[in-house]
Amino acid sequence: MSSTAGPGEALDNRTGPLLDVRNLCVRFPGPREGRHRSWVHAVEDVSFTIERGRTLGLVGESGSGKSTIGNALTRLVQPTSGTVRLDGQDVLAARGARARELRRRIAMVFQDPYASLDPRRTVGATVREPLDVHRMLSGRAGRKRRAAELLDLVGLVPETAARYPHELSGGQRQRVSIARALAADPDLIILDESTASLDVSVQAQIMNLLRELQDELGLTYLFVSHDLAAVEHMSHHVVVMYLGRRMETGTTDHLYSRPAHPYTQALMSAVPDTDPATERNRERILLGGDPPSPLDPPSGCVFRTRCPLAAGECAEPVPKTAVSGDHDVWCVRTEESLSPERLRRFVH
Amino acid sequence: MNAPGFAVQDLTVVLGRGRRAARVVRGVSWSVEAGRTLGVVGESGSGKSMTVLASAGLLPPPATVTGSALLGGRDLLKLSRRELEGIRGRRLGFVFQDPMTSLNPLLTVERQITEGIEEHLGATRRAARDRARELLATVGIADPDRRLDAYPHQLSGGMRQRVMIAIALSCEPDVLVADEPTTALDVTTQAQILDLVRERQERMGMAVVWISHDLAVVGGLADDVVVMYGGQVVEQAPVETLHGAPAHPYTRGLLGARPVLGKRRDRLTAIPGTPPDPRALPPGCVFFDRCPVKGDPRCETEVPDLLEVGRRHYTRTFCPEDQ
Amino acid sequence: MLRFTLARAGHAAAVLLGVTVVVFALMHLVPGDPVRVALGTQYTPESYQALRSASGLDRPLISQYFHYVGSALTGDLGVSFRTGEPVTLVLLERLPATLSLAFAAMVIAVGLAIPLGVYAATHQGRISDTIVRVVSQFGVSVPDFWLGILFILLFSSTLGWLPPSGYVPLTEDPLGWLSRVIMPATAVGLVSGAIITRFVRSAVLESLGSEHARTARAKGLRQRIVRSRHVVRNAMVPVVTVIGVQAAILMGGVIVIEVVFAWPGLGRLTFDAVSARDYPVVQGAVLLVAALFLLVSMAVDLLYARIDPRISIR
Amino acid sequence: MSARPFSAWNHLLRRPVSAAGLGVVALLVVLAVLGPHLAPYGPNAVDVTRALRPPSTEHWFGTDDLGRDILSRVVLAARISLQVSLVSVGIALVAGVLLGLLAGYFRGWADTVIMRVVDVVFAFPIMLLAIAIVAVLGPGVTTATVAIGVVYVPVFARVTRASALALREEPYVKAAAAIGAGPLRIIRTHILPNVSAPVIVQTSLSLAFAILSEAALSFLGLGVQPPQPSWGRMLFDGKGFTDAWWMSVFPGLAIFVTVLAFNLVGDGLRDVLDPRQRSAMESRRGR
Repeated sequence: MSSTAGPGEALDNRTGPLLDVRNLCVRFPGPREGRHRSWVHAVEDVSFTIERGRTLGLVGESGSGKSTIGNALTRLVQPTSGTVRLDGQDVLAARGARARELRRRIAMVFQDPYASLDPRRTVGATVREPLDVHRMLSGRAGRKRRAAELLDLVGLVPETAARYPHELSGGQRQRVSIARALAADPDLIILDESTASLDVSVQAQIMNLLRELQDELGLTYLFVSHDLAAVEHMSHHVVVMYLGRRMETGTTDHLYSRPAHPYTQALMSAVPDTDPATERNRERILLGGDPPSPLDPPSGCVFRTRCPLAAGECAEPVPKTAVSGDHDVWCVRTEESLSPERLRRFVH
Repeated sequence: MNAPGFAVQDLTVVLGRGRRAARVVRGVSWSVEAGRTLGVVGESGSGKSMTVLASAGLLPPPATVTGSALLGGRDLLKLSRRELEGIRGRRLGFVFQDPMTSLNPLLTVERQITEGIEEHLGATRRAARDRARELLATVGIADPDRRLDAYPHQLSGGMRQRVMIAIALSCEPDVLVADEPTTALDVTTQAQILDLVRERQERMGMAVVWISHDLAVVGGLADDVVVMYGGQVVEQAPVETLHGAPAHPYTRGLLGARPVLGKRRDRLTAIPGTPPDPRALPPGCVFFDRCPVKGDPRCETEVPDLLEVGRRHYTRTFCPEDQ
Repeated sequence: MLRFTLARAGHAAAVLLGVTVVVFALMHLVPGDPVRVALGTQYTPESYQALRSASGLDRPLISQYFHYVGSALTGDLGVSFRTGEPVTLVLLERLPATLSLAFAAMVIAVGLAIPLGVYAATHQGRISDTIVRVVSQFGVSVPDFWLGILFILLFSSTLGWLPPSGYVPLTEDPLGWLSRVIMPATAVGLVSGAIITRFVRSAVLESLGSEHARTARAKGLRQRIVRSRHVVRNAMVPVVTVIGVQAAILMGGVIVIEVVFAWPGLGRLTFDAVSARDYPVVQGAVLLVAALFLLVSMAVDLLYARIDPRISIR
Repeated sequence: MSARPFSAWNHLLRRPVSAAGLGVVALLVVLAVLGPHLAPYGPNAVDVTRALRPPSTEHWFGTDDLGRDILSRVVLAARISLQVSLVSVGIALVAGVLLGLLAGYFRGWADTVIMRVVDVVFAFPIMLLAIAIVAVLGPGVTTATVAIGVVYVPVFARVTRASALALREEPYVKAAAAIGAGPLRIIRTHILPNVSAPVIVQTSLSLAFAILSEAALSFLGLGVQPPQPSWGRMLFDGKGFTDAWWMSVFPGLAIFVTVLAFNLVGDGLRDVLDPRQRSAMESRRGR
């Protein structure tokens, strides 16, 4: 297996999606109650695909399971069930050299730029690590040259290679993380809240950089974030998650302009508008209370305990309903929520 | 000016001494009247929180604070420690960023609310408990009787922040200082907290100082906004003016840097570079090396004054945007 | 809380079982034949056989272990090679002396450490803080038995204020006990106290800088209340653990100090038994001290859970 | 801030107290190596006619009951003290770090077993266990070394395990795992360099405790055997001679100064290397 994916390689797979996740479930052992062991349902029956060169946004609040999905794809956590296919190859079942090759093709950028770089290694060593692990580019000189190239690609001067993380600012560190993720020529990059802990002005730099890199290198992103506006800015497709389940999926344009799930609507109405005038005058949907415990999720729709539209039928299993071609929602009350006078509340 | 407002004048804070001295706040002035909300916006290291913490004497010792902080006609910086203790909690209530670490993990919710009430209002333990129960109900905590006996770790993040607000409002202060109170919370919880503070302010009529890194959060809440950068106020204006006609290149940069829901753009207007080190500030405008305008030869060498460019609109730049 | 207590007691019991294995194994690691060694010059085939079967050493190892644990549970720890007395009786006879010394030392240690540590932390950077830091650094480094010897040189030999050694039971002559316990207890207590002082100081410093302490100040509480209710109280959570650990180190110090002051406790007993190769006594003493220590650390954990509401939840 | 993050030496030498500690340690090493050439008298040069002489220009530290020069004996005892503590801490270091890594990084049953054993060993007062081990194996330098080493293994195991556990959850370790780095590579490049700071600190502090333990064992007659000079045994010998204070004061002072020096170095290292303080510093800078 060649280490750099040439344009002619794997052409037969180019027709299908790059990443195909089906029925992914991740459960963690929870506290033991006597003999009965409870389980944290972190991710329940989640499926999605990402087309080559596109970005899928995974949006949700804390406890929604969005980060767990990223960790499952890089095999930092072991999924309980489900399949993950990259270019048609089963990622979770792969062993040995094949597994390593698949790992090379899925890279990840973490949230905290202060903690995700080893404080004792130079920037150069950090960026070269994927090359070392995957034994790419024989020879020290070659790897060093590649590291310099990568640093240049993310907008850092080559001299940065000799510096230590603590000498860099948060934005610079996050650029180093991105350079590391790019090092082994991955197909898919998981961006796990990668801009969340940066200052606003630096966030914009990083988001611009990520979009430029995508255009230049044809990268595919899984953009995991709690920030609805950032997800809208970055993504072609969006999955809205709550308590480990999908609530709504669709193309970004369609989903953001016609949110069908009451949770999505509440989420969007909670984002403060930058324009003070509209912000003051619009009505918002305020959710009461807190999300239920993932140890003991409600039956049927997990959102029903906080949903303004909840009815008796919501306790039954929720079928997927198509809003339009590429836009699905998991809600039986969606007709209700699509009614025009409800929509007016947050479309401005 | 209304009497029970809060104002800082020419406040300067220096942390540490000698060569490592960091001038984190440099000559900051602003004021807020009763019933009004002042938003203080800036990125990390801009000195936005330091200004208020320093005026209330809440910074650890190796800090030198000069200028004045006026509350009810008294300069807080001139008060003795004992006098200041009588003001904090009584006339000046605080809510901090992380409700998990800001509450004492070893004490019940009840004790953490009642101790301030007993201290300032001389209430008995029982009266204070009744008041605490009432307060929990007003900050939207269901089943207040049960929650009084809870410990912080038994509550969710949103509920903890409600408890913090209950503590801050327990003695009906003239001023509520909220230091990034929603940054650690989810967006739906943030909406709940914003709503709660708005509602409480309408009922109680206190002045609110809301410190945040997020212009959008402040936009919906504040009457006036102060934008801070590198320890200085770079722009100050009524909220509509600031969003509608920002004059300082930094403010414009901040507004352009955030993606806005429903308004997709291909590129965000990023501000290049990073904020300045408060131990090594540039001689001229603090924003100079990141500024896309640099439209005046004085930018690099002189610190611009805070000038009035419109009605109640001030900015610290040599090249304000044409209105 | 009850569940926590039970879980903690279960853990202690499991560890104690492990302790019996170690203690039992120690005895059987003795190079050569312990009985033969113990008999020394009094060796005859008859006396050898008698002592061997009396100690149960002629049975298989596993059965010996179960027998050992079974007997220990009923309070039977064998007989002393040297005197033929039941080990349990010998130990019980020495226990009060050791306990009273250890207790006095602990009182001195904690009684000094908490006020000094809190004072130093709340006066950080001042001259008084520096003095406390220097003195506690010295205290951590001084060998306690040397300190004991210096005390004897100064207060007994030179000044003649205190008796250099000996023991009177507390119950018989409290003043006599006090005059004799004060030097050994101070020698051990100062060292432990120094360690605890340093820990208290850093715990209080951390607590002073914590965000919840800032909240307490922001509430306008008086400095005294902020310190007592929010700073020191929270700092005590980790301090309690350290005091528990110190109890063990202090027990070690007590053993040696008992030799210095001819204090007839478990330490002195162990020392004599080791010199005389009286293994059952050594074994018994080690087991007893370990059991005592487990009891102390269990008490500490329960205390910990009482102070910190987050613990009992787990 | 310096260019390299861990130029611990420079930081340490810039602190007067730590530098003094390092100076004393260096002096001790010199004494240990060159002791026989520096000591004015032989360690066992018995001369009963000169017994129990107080300190003088001839015998700076005085003489003992056999007329031996105390200064010479104190100097010559440095070697054995350092030797016992270095070797025993070395044993504890290697075994403890290995066990700690095994327990902390791989978790699972290895962790359970190792930590249960550690709990059991921690149930004994350290000194008591050392005494018991020596009692069983017979007194002497080797057994004392082994005994002290064994009782300190759990200390290192705990420190290493705690760090390894924390490091496992560090995003940069997860990042390495996400790249596809195997456990051995992660341990070599990320875990070991980062556990080294607390382990180095623990080593220095343990050396101090080992000196104390050796002195206590020798005091009880279980460590270094006469006639070889050792600080602990000299204290025991001097105990009965209440008029000859110098017999007790100088050997004790030697122990005290040595222990103090290692403690000062250890504290200095903790301040310079301690990851908790460093990360606290960084998080302050971060937000």
